[in-house]
Amino acid sequence: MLLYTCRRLLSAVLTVVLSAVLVFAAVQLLPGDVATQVLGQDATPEAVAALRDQMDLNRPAAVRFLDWIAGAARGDFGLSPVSGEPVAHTLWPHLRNTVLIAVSTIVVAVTASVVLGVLAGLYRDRWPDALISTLTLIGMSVPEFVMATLLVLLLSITVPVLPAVVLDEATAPVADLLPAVVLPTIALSVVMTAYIVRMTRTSIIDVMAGEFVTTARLKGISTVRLVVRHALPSALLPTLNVIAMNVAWLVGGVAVVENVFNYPGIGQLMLESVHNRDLPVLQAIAVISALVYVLCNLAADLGAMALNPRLRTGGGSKR
Amino acid sequence: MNTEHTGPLVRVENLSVAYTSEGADVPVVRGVSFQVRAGRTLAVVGESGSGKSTVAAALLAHLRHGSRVTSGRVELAGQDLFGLDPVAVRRLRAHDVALVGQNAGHSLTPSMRVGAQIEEALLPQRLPRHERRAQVLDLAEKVDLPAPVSLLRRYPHQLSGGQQQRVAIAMALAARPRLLVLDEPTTALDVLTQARILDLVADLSSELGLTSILVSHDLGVVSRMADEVLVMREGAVVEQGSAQQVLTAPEHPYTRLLLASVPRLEDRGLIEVDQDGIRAVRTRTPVPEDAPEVVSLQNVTIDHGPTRAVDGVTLGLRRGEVLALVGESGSGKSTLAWSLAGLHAPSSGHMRLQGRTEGDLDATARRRPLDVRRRVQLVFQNADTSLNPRRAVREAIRRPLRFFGGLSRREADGRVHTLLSDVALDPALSGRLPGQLSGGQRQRVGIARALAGEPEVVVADEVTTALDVSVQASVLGLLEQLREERDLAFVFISHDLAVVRGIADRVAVLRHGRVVEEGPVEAVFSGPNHPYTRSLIDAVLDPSDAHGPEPARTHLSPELPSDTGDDPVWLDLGAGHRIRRRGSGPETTEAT
Amino acid sequence: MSEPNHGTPSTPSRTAAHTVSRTVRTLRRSRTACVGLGLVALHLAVAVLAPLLTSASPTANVPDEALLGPSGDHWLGTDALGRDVLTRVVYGGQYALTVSFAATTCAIALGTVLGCATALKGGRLDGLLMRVLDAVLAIPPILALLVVVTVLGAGPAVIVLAVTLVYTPQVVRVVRAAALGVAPLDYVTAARARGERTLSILLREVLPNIVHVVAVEFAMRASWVVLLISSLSFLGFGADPPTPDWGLMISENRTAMVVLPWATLAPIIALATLVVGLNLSADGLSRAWSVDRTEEAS
Amino acid sequence: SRTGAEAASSVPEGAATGTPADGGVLRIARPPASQAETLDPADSLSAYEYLGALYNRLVRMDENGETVPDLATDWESDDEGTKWTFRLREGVDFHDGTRFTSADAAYTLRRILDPDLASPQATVLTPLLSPEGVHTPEPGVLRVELDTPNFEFPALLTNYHCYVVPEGSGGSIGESGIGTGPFRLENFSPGGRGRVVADEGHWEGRPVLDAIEMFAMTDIQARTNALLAGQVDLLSQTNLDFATARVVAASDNATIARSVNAQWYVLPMLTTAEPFTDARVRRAMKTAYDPVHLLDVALQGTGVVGEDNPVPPETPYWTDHSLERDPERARALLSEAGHEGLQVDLYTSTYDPVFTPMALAYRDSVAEAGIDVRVRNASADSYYTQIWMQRPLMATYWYTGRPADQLLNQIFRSGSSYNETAWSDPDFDDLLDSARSTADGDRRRRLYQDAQRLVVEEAGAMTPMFADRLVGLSREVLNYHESGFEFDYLNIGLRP
Ligand SMILES: Nc1ncnc2c1ncn2[C@@H]1O[C@H](COP(=O)(O)OP(=O)(O)OP(=O)(O)O)[C@@H](O)[C@H]1O
Ligand SMILES: Nc1ncnc2c1ncn2[C@@H]1O[C@H](COP(=O)(O)OP(=O)(O)OP(=O)(O)O)[C@@H](O)[C@H]1O
Ligand SMILES: [Mg+2]
Ligand SMILES: [Mg+2]
Repeated sequence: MLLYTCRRLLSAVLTVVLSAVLVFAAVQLLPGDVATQVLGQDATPEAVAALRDQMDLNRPAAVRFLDWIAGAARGDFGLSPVSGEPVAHTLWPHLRNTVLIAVSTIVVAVTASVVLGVLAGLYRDRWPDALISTLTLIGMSVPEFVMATLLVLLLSITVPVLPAVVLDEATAPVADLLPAVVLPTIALSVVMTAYIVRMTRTSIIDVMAGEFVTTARLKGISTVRLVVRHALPSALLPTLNVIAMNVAWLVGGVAVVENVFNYPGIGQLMLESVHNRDLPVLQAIAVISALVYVLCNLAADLGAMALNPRLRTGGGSKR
Repeated sequence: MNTEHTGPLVRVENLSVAYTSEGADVPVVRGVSFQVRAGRTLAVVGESGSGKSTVAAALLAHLRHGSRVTSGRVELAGQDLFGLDPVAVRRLRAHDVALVGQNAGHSLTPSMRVGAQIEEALLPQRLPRHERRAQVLDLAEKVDLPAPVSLLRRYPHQLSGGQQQRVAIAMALAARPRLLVLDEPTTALDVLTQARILDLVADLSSELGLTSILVSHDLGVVSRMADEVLVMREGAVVEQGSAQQVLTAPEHPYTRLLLASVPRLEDRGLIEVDQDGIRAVRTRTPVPEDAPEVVSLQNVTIDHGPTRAVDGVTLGLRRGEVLALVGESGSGKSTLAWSLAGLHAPSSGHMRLQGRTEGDLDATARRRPLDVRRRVQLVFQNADTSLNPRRAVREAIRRPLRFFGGLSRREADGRVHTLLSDVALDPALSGRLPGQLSGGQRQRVGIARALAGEPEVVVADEVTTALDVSVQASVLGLLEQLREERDLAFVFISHDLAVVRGIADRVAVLRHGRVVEEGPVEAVFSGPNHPYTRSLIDAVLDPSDAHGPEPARTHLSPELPSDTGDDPVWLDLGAGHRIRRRGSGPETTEAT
Repeated sequence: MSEPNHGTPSTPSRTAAHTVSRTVRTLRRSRTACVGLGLVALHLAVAVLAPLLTSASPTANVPDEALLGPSGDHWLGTDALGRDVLTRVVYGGQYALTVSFAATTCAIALGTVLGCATALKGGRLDGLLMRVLDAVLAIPPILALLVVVTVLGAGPAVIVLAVTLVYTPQVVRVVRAAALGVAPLDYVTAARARGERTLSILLREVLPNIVHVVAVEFAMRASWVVLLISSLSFLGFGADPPTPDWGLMISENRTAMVVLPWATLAPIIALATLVVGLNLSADGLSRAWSVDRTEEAS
Repeated sequence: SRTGAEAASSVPEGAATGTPADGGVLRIARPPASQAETLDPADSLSAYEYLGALYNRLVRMDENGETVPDLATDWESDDEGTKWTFRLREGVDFHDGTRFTSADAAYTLRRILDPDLASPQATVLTPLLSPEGVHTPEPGVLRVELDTPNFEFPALLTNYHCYVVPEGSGGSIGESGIGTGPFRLENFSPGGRGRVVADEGHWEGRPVLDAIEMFAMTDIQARTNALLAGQVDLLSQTNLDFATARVVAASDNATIARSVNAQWYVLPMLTTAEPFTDARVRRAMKTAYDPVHLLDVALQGTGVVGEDNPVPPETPYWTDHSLERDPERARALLSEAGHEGLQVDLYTSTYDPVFTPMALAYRDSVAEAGIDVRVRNASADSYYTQIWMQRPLMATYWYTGRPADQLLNQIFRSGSSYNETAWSDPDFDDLLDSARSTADGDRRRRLYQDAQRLVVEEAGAMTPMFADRLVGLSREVLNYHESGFEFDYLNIGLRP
């Protein structure tokens, strides 16, 4: 058990490092020289050379990578050539803001989808199921940018109750950002809920048809108890991974939505950095996202362990 | 519930159940009627799919998703179960009827401690917590769970199959039901555990005065437990009556066929059953004295990572001989079979294929020469998974023909037809997919596929376990016939000793990966025996035995003769019959 | 001794044809699958027959007819450049379908080969490949896409490549899991005991038994690819104007949604129905093929 | 049905005027130029919207294109047009309290000329002026001695790079924003938000507003949504496309102010890149298209035809010279140059909503001459760094409101940093030189017109149209007057 956790952690670290290598390599392929980018069209060749030197661009990539990863491990992602500031200065506020959306989305989406999924599974093939399935199908089929645009039209312009865009900067206090979190959260939750609901529904149906649930039902216990104590832990097992995948998806999915709402999050920073060729920022974002992905999967595994005593107590299985 | 009810406790009248498929009703149970008086045990028997479980569940007012009652009623103490509202149904299940399912491993919630699951069944009685706990402990002791306090805190997967089944029984008893429904409560267990569980159920029933309905396809179990028997076929009742009468003087031909097909310990050969259910024992042709050895195993040890599955086994197999490997679950039978087939290399010892050309069997299949691979073939237990569901019968058999024999497609197709007739299948079936065949037919295809390579040795791992008795009898007959015609050597793995007695020439008993006894089938079954072998033989239930708490033993074994040999490990009784001495291995007895 | 014959159908001459006909039968019975496949087929038909369905050009600018509401000539009105909205929506399917079909096919094909191979080979190769794929999966797809598109410049071929790159690892995971489910089954064991080569086992035994997984994955994946490609177009990394692409149309016209609702709504509806169609097909297929034993085995 | 031309009338002509409330805060949404933008007026990355609020120039250009006083009250030159004397306004203080003198003006000019700063305005001024030529005979007088005569010199100082900064402030002006303008800087972050507040002691009197807040938003849709949702009052540097303008005009919150001929659109051909190195190809590209079609498609008639001449029609130096549209001639020219069936990529972006429609209309229009144009969409954020002056053919625009001399020198003269087509023609450069040094107004105009003819016939820029700028603003905003890059910061206000 402890051994398992250790091995799991080690492999997680390895994955992050490996994706860092991939990102670093890919980013080296981006066209357009950062130095010229920063200095502009009129830069003299000497100035460009000087800046390249200052940015360490003349050293071999492998050396730069090692330096960089060593720094990254300490939370130091180097200097952004575009703003001239440490990458961490821009990164953390944006990350914080995205976490704000992400956490509220996860809370809303996971609760909603588990409840709806269970309802749909329990009322299988009856009207609540049909309704929920139809809604989730629509949720899955409308791209998030459309959802976001429609929400703005509806809740900001037609009935102005919520802000259409965020005017604040990345460093604004959380309290100021809160009203602006609502619409992105709804837009993202709809999409995310749709996927999780379907998974939960299927797995609830599977589990409810299983022998142990039937046995429990035949003990004469109440439906709520049946679902919560007997069915849910097993039904949530396959759902956990879907949730983890979706959380990882959030990091990317959020880019489009943040763009629509002018929300100063990691997604917007990512788009901006791609355009500006702000490679250190891009690398930092990629590594952070990889970390989030790995952590999500780790959390899913731990969650699975909590739900499944077979994993928790180790061994004992009789094939 | 109305307690002053008189008359039979259970009354099922003209019950029909159907499920809807493609818009049409498919009947599962057709017009079943029966009654059970309080305190009695009714057994429902019949082949797989005959609707036994459906009837059993109906007694708890439960139907599978998609099915419904098309006619008739089910009454418990005068109350129509399918007329109850959901609250009353819950009360019924909480107080009056309880079910013990077939596979306790699947019927316990994996994420809850077993104690909590038993306790849950007590909830409707609204006892204070400490009293509930005390009762749970009480129940655990009643079902003979060892060290109940710590055991109740475990999760289902941390218990053995027998312990799981005991928990399930405790759970069913917790509600103090008037009716106990047991749906194949021992099918998934090995013989030894089965015997212990049946004893327990019988004791508890008489102690608590329970009425029970026992579903089983094992007539031995039925004869052991039931007062009355109900025989079902394709959803309808074909015969019903007292256990004594149905099991000893069956009226309906189907019941007779069913009974006759059950292999018995005292049969000295395979049985043949005709249309009317008259059984005849086929005389075995003995293996010639000078039959050459085809396979020899020397001190074979096989590990699965840290677990040692087979531990220093030495065995020999002669041409035309059937060597049976028996032993309880996990004793290493399959592991040995897989190594012989080249799927898992042994960690030490030698396995050799003898005959015209010799070959080492220590290597895995891909390293063996083609000829050696061809001469050893495997037949699988589960006919469901042993055939590729997307390839027709013809393709399944043609592949080894072309692979080993290098035949052209045309030639191979011709051979496929011969092989199908050899295993008594209509060659017209060659275009079918496995899903369109019955279990017995599929098993025959599996055998035909193994024969395609023209093997000398066939390793058959529990090939009849999953089949109904009548089908099992016919498949066994086929194996016997093939052995005679082709002079094949068989390694026959089974945990059913009655089957082994019928088909095998020699028996090797495995325990914890070691051979504890080995010898000619007659010698082993008549004793004297290793105590472990003895317990296996004693646990076999016979349908013709009279019903009673203690099964009658017609052949009590003589005690082990006193130690005369000079081999410190083996006690040699002559004629190849040898028994491992006590104390020379880990002889701990397992709690179930 | 004969065995009970469970009323099996008459022997079909060709199993493959039989499988197909059985699938068709199952699908026809499932309303979900019918609606889904119907929608996809409708989109295909409209895209292929676009030139016959409308005589207008999807790209010609007619300034005199800009910003018109729905009328007899222009059922869904015109956009700011005077192009007929309906015509553009009708032609829009061509881009969406070809690019996403190509991208999905590449991802699925590559993913299936890798997934099966790694599942069967196992061992160190499997460990290494899964680790690398995990690392690729850990990078947010949108970031990977943006990087590829900026490196190579936008264009249908680049988008196909980028989507393949991003989705292959996920396909590998799914296919590998399915193949791992098949690998321990006895018929695969039988093939191994015969000493068959891995490729032969893969093609004969494993692949035929996971085609349904692959097919469902294809439909599912295709719906995501359609959405992803529209997102890319929306962000300005997709089709170049004046290509009639739905994502691009939405992005071009969304500002004017209040005065010209159809110019935005029509591509949204087209996009959504295609995705719904693909999703329903995936559902229907998975239900039709989820080896439902009660029906298959007698 | 209504045609596009008719529909044009559905957009209001100008902003509402009236007596505004005292005070109030105006919120502006602006595109973030870059993370590197600064408040230094001389810099190439200056944040335009802030400049007019924070600074003054010596002279500025009024709505009729005339040069009028700002910090200089009057000015004169000698007969040769080389020695210019500016008399400066008295009693003007910078926001930090220091007094404005000729030393500050001289510092500003010398700074622009500093090659290290690489100010875009340097390329306009350096040919005629060196730092040594700037003199401060007394605090209220600035004297400038030009190297070559130029009778248009004051007009060149109306450019937004010529805002006056305090002496010696070069190192800090990018962040401090200290000037003499109507507003003082409160805070500013590059590519982010900022705020300026009314300067109570402003020499022209206190502005109407209390403060102006600026918010950066990349996405044009986001800016529009913010306006429609009432989160901002004005969209700066945002020319709305016609459809969006209608949406805005139709909303309860917002409306449109139309600024006539405020910008011209260009399809610059890079004359150093194949195939545009060949003058015949450039000529073919120009004769092949019909500007009227572009105007109709891209602007729905809210502008006038450009005829490949960027000097706005009806301004003092304008000439009506134009090329005849002739696809057959274009085809002939192309085959002469060996480029029959020419295929070119034309880059556009969503940076400005008119780019793509213009590109598409151009594509339509030249198809008849056998030219195959592929419109390629590039990202808005990096459009001006990756595409402009890099790709052979693209779409862009310029703000009007610059004097003809500045315009022609800055955009078409050999070697100028804003010469987006990299066109180099000694005859053209000579014409400009002689025009500048010509005292006689009529003669000077003729010389400038000759230069325009060369631009029309030979240069790489296709200028299909001048557009009215459709500015989105809140219905609450009063007295929005716009010219060139800036609007009237002093009088703009909110409805009482
Ligand atoms: N949804 C369904 N509802 C009810 N019956 C079904 C359904 N699907 C299939 N059946 C069929 O009902 C029949 C009766 O099943 P049942 O489980 O009662 O048989 P059984 O006698 O208990 O068999 P076994 O010995 O294998 O347990 C079977 O043929 C089964 O395939
Ligand atoms: N793949 C495996 N990995 C690890 N241990 C295994 C594996 N297969 C079998 N074992 C272990 O090896 C031992 C022998 O197993 P084997 O399957 O040979 O028993 P068996 O006699 O065939 O039992 P059964 O009657 O249940 O089929 C058991 O303890 C089992 O848990
Ligand atoms: Mg059953
Ligand atoms: Mg076994």
